[in-house]
Amino acid sequence: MFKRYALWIALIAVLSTSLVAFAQSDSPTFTGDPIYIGVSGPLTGSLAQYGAQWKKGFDLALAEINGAGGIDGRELIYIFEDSQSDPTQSVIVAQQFVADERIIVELGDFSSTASMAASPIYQRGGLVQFGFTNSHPDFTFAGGEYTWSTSVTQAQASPALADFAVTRLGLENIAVFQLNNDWGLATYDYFTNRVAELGANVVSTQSYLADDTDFRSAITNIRNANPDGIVLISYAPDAALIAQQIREAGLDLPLVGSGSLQTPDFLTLGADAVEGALVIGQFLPSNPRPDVQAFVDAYREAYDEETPDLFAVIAYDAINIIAEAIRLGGPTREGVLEGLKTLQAVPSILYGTVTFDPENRRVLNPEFVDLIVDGGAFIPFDAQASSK
Amino acid sequence: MPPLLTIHEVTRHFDGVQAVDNVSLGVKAGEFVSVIGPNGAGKTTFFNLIAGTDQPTSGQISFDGQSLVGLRPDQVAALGIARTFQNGRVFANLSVLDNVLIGTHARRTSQQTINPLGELWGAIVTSRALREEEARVRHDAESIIALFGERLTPRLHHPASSLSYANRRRVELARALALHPRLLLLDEPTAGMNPTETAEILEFIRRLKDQKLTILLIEHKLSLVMELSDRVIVMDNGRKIAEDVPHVIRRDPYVIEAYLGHRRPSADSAAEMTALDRTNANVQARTAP
Amino acid sequence: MEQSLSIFFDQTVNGLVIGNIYGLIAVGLAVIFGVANLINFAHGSVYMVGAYVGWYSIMQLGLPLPVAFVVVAVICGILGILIERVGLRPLHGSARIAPLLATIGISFILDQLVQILFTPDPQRFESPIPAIRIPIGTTSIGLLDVLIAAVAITIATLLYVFLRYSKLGWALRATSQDREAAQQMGVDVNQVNRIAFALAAILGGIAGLLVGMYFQTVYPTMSAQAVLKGFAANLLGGLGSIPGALLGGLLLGLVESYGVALFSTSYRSLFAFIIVILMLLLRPNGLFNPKRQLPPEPLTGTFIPNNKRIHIPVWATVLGGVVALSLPFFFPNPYVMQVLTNAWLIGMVALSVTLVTGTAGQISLGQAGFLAIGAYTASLLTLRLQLPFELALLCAALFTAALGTLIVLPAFRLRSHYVAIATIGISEIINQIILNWRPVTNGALGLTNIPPPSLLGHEIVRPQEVYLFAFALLVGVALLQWKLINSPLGRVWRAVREDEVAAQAYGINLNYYKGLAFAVSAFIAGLSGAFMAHMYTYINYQTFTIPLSILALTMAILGGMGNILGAIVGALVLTILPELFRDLMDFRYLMYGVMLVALIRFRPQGLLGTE
Amino acid sequence: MTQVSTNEATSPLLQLRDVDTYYGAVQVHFGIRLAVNPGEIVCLLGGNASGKSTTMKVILGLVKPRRGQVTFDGHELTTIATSQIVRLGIGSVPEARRIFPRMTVRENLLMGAYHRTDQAEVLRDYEYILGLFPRLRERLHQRGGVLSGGEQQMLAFGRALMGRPKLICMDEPTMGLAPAVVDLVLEHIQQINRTGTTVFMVEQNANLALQIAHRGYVLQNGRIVLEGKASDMLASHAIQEAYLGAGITD
Repeated sequence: MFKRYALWIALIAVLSTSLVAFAQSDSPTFTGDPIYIGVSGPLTGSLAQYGAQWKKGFDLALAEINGAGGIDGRELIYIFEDSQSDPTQSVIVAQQFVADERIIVELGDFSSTASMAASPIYQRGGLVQFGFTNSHPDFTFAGGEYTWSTSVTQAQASPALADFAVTRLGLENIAVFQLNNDWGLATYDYFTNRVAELGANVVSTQSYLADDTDFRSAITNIRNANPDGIVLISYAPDAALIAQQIREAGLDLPLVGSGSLQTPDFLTLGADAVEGALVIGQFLPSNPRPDVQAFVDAYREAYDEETPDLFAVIAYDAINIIAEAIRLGGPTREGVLEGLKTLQAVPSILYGTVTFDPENRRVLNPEFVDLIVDGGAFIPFDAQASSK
Repeated sequence: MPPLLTIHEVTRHFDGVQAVDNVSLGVKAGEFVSVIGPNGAGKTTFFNLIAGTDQPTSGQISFDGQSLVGLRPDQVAALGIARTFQNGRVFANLSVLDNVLIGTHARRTSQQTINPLGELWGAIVTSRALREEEARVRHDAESIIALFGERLTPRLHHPASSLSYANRRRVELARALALHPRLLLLDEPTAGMNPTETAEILEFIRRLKDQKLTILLIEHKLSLVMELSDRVIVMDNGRKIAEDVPHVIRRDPYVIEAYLGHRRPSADSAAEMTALDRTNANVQARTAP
Repeated sequence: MEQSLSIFFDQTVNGLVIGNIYGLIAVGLAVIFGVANLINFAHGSVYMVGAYVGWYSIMQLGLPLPVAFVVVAVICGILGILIERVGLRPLHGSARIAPLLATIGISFILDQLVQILFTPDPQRFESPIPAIRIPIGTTSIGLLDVLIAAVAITIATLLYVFLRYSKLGWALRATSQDREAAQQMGVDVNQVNRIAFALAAILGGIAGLLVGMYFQTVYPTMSAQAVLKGFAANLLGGLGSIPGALLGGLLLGLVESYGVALFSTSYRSLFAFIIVILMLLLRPNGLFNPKRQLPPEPLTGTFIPNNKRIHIPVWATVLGGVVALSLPFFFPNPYVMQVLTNAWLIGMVALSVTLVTGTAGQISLGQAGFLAIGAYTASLLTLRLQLPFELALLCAALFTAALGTLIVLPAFRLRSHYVAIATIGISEIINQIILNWRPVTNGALGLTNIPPPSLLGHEIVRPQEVYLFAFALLVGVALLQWKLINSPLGRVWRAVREDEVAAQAYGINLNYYKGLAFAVSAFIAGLSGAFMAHMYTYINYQTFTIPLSILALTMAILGGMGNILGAIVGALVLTILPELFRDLMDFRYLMYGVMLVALIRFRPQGLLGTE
Repeated sequence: MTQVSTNEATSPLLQLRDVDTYYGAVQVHFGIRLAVNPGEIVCLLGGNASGKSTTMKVILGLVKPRRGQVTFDGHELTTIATSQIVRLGIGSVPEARRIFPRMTVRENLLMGAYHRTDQAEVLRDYEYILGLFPRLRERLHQRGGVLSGGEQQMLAFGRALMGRPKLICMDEPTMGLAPAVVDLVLEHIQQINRTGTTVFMVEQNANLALQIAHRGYVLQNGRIVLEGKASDMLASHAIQEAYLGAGITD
């Protein structure tokens, strides 16, 4: 494991260039200057793991696009600036990108704090900020017409989570673990509203902070509330910790998690404790759709048999959507904006196809899929239910 | 005339140790009183109690009719009580002048009336009154420093950390005087000084005494004590064991036993003198013209 | 009744289990603090390295647990010795704050190295301890819980016995009390320091290993929270006290556990830090230290004189100012503008630190809290009351000054390192309140659509304009501060810094003047925070966090404590350096750490010297 | 200048030859030469800032001279660390005593024997020293910091003796002490000396020091300006006037 990662990380710069070189060797040489995408995201600091996942998705998508001749004979490349997802740095990166005439679109940042601090700069600079992990309900409004996102909002995802828990699983008294950040809070609000609509109860809410690691006391609280199921509005590493500690406490209740848990980390970190956990997912590696299978195979081949997670998928999709927007509107800043406005049903691994809602510049009608962890992998809930 | 400083049955315990045990004392305005006693007798604790650095376990201390018990050191200082410290506590990275200027802090007139915002405002937008006050205290501080002549004047702007030990003690003394104290507490002002320097300080303190400054002195060098004091109190083990005029104290067998010890059994001829007379002689030899 | 009793019992068990872990971390911090009188910020990183070494030994190399313990002890021990060699020994004789900065730099380096070697991803760490659980009440404790408790108690006992009864232990204590005197007893103080650091690092590493197993996960940033809790445990028990650290850890665990039971997990840290602050108010020396006594009169001690300042001539300062002022007219590159704008804004924070820490002598690691107060106040004033920006900015700064001073009041009774840790706690409390006070602060969602800065109705959004506005604020604040520290008030602050006892004996009301220093400092920080909020247009509880406080202190130290120009230069250097290293990608912060350690090594008094 | 011949048959136990010491750019010592013979009490006199304490630090290796040699019992000291110098048999009573404030009296004393390995002998010396200073026995388990000045001085003294030094270096042993205690300390110094320990002391108070010393040196502005027999120095009015009185300033 160490060897693998060390290799990847130490040679990550070499990797991207060598991919390009490889592509160049057996495909037509590019005719014009490259087209540049700016990426602002965490490569160091506490969120660095997400930046690393992004890169994998980007690199795969770009290898395919450039392997097929790029966009109108021009190579598509990205410049990734490390912001640590810290607002003081994301604004610097934003100014840098806005000032850099070559860059025609920006991807990121990761956290709302960093992304939304930079939004006004992109808006004023006339550069599209394409935030593909920003679920903050206000994200696409913090900047304005230049702010776009393929991330589902809680308004879309949370009711689905509630439907899954209450309608499908029949839970009546629900205990909730809620990560206390912007995403967790918004998810929680939409979730509880929907739960109330469906006639079930939230009997205990344990909100926690991102760096909390000990949940024993909270679990004691939950036990005393006598729920019939526990919903995790969490990120994968903390959800894995919570699951472990729930199991250690001998609490044998169904665990239902938000889409954020659909990552390999949740499975590896949680191991036995997350067996049987239910997740309202967006992406299923085993989805029989040919494009999904092709993507998963290519990803596994490129990255040492690793299964892509949501962050890699959404990064991969982001590049493809941007490429399509450039094809439609032309390789300029205004062109990207125009392209995003006009594009229809662009193929997407995550959503099948993507069309934007002109009102909020987010994906129209995203689909969700009910998953269960079975044998250390996510499988569709239906499949598991039918096999029993 | 009622005493300026009245100490009534003051006691201070530390972890069961009676550092100061039921001590009473009155000091009249203009009087020079010395406190002697072996190390550990409780003299410095006694000073700390007066200065507010420490609080008595029981007993009363009052200064000019006002009780000092419960007051913070800065409040005590504001009443006009200045002190020096046993080992010299100067502000190491402040210049000699600034050290002495801090001594004027307690009596800056504009200080009492203004609020925090006023003080900040005054620091930023220096008013004429403030400028004049600063000039006045600066002049005052410089003239106090000038009392030490060539020892300090050339070093006015040197940081105190660059001074010799003896000079730090002088700075401390100057700082105390800058408070224009009504009562001056001196804790071993000549510790670590050689006979010449000691003689200088003796002269200096004598001048203060002549100006009718009320002084309470802790000192080991008995010649100094005997020469200056109107009254001497002797402390041992936290208690006051004697109080009288100097020439009675120096003959008090109890005092000699507790404080001065026995004659030193030595072949050395100089040691044939009593310890008291010897130290006395030393200083007198130096001060003789 | 019966149920609440059983809940109480369960939460007690929970608290003791986590408290043990806090205690273990705190003990390592206590050793270093006791011997070297240093808050070792690298301790958390050593703890994290210990966790990774343990993980690698067990999960990758398949070594048995006892062997893993030995491997962790050896590697972390060596690491400790290295830290002493690089971060402490060369800095002997320089200001006491210098080694603190060095440990911050070392911690950067270690965190970054681990991240480069093992990726930022969390790694699964399966505990080789059988998952046997002993039911207690309705909860249960695992074999690992018992092991952790046993290790913690054994280590603390061994350490106590070692320090009290062994010759080397005596040497450690003697060195901590009087280094030079210890030398004269024949103690090789370098060796003693080496041993202390090795010991502390071994403890930290083992704590990391145990915690890694306990949570079955290791990740490069696991240290931050652990160290914070370690500090809190130390404060509760009394800095430098080993049994105190362990008991403080247990107590903290219990307090948190009961807090979670009564309120919510989200209030956990808030509850814990409020207890710490209360404790500081009531028993400033910690729970288990004897009552505070008058410190003995310092003997004719050796002063550490401030180092020689580099005098920047006035014309050079003015020239620099003119260049900075004219830059947007000749070179209006938005990227450069933004970098420098950040430098000016963080420079203001550095100024606020250098005032309270350099001039008035109160080490503050809580400036982020002031920034947050300023930012939220200004934003709420413009968003909710539609106040014009200029007015909101001023009101926010004033409000920060008032509120900030009020909440750091408990720290005034404390001295040096206690103040530093208390201010961290206070800034943590501010963040927790912002997070949890949803009706006002909008909780975790933060405040959006904050209007951009404006001047007389004109929106300041172009990078050059923002730059000029920020620069004007910085210059204004710097001039203000310059006036202050050269006034009689500045003299009083310096006297408080030099010797509180003597200052007080000359009529200086310590609380009042410390309060004034913090008020001015909070005013400046609040101003900067308010401006940043409007520049970002979005803020939440994570916008201003402890790393920002550390960064600002770092800038102040780097520039030279108390030195106004120094703080600005420090801010410039530390803002520009990471930008210069951008091309290094993952190695960026590694280089930053290396530069920091090198700078402090070769110029511990700061670039421009202490004022 | 009065020079008193100090040629003795025995070779000196401690010898400083042409020592120049600097603090940064400031020169503190200018060619210091002095010697302490076995069994002697030698005092180094001088005013504040004359370089006395620095001389002590040079001997103990706390400050390294830029030029010159310091030899003790045949060993060159300028190249070795303080901890090694102490092991060669130099005990020290530092200026302002410098006892360990948060260690008990007992621990302080035993710290003095830190470098010794002869445990049984250490315990014997311990008893002997407690006999010498009965006051310390009463306070064995109190922390050093709470002792009075005189007690701290005794403790520092006892601590130095615990190392069984051949040479004991004392920096201002009488400073800040009550007269009775000063007497006691001087008596102790003589007593220790009679049992064979060589004493090198730095003192402000010339008259006191010369009363018990065999020989003396006067240091002024970093230079040895005078050396001689203690009794001669004490007797010579001229010397008193010139060097022990007004001549010494900072």
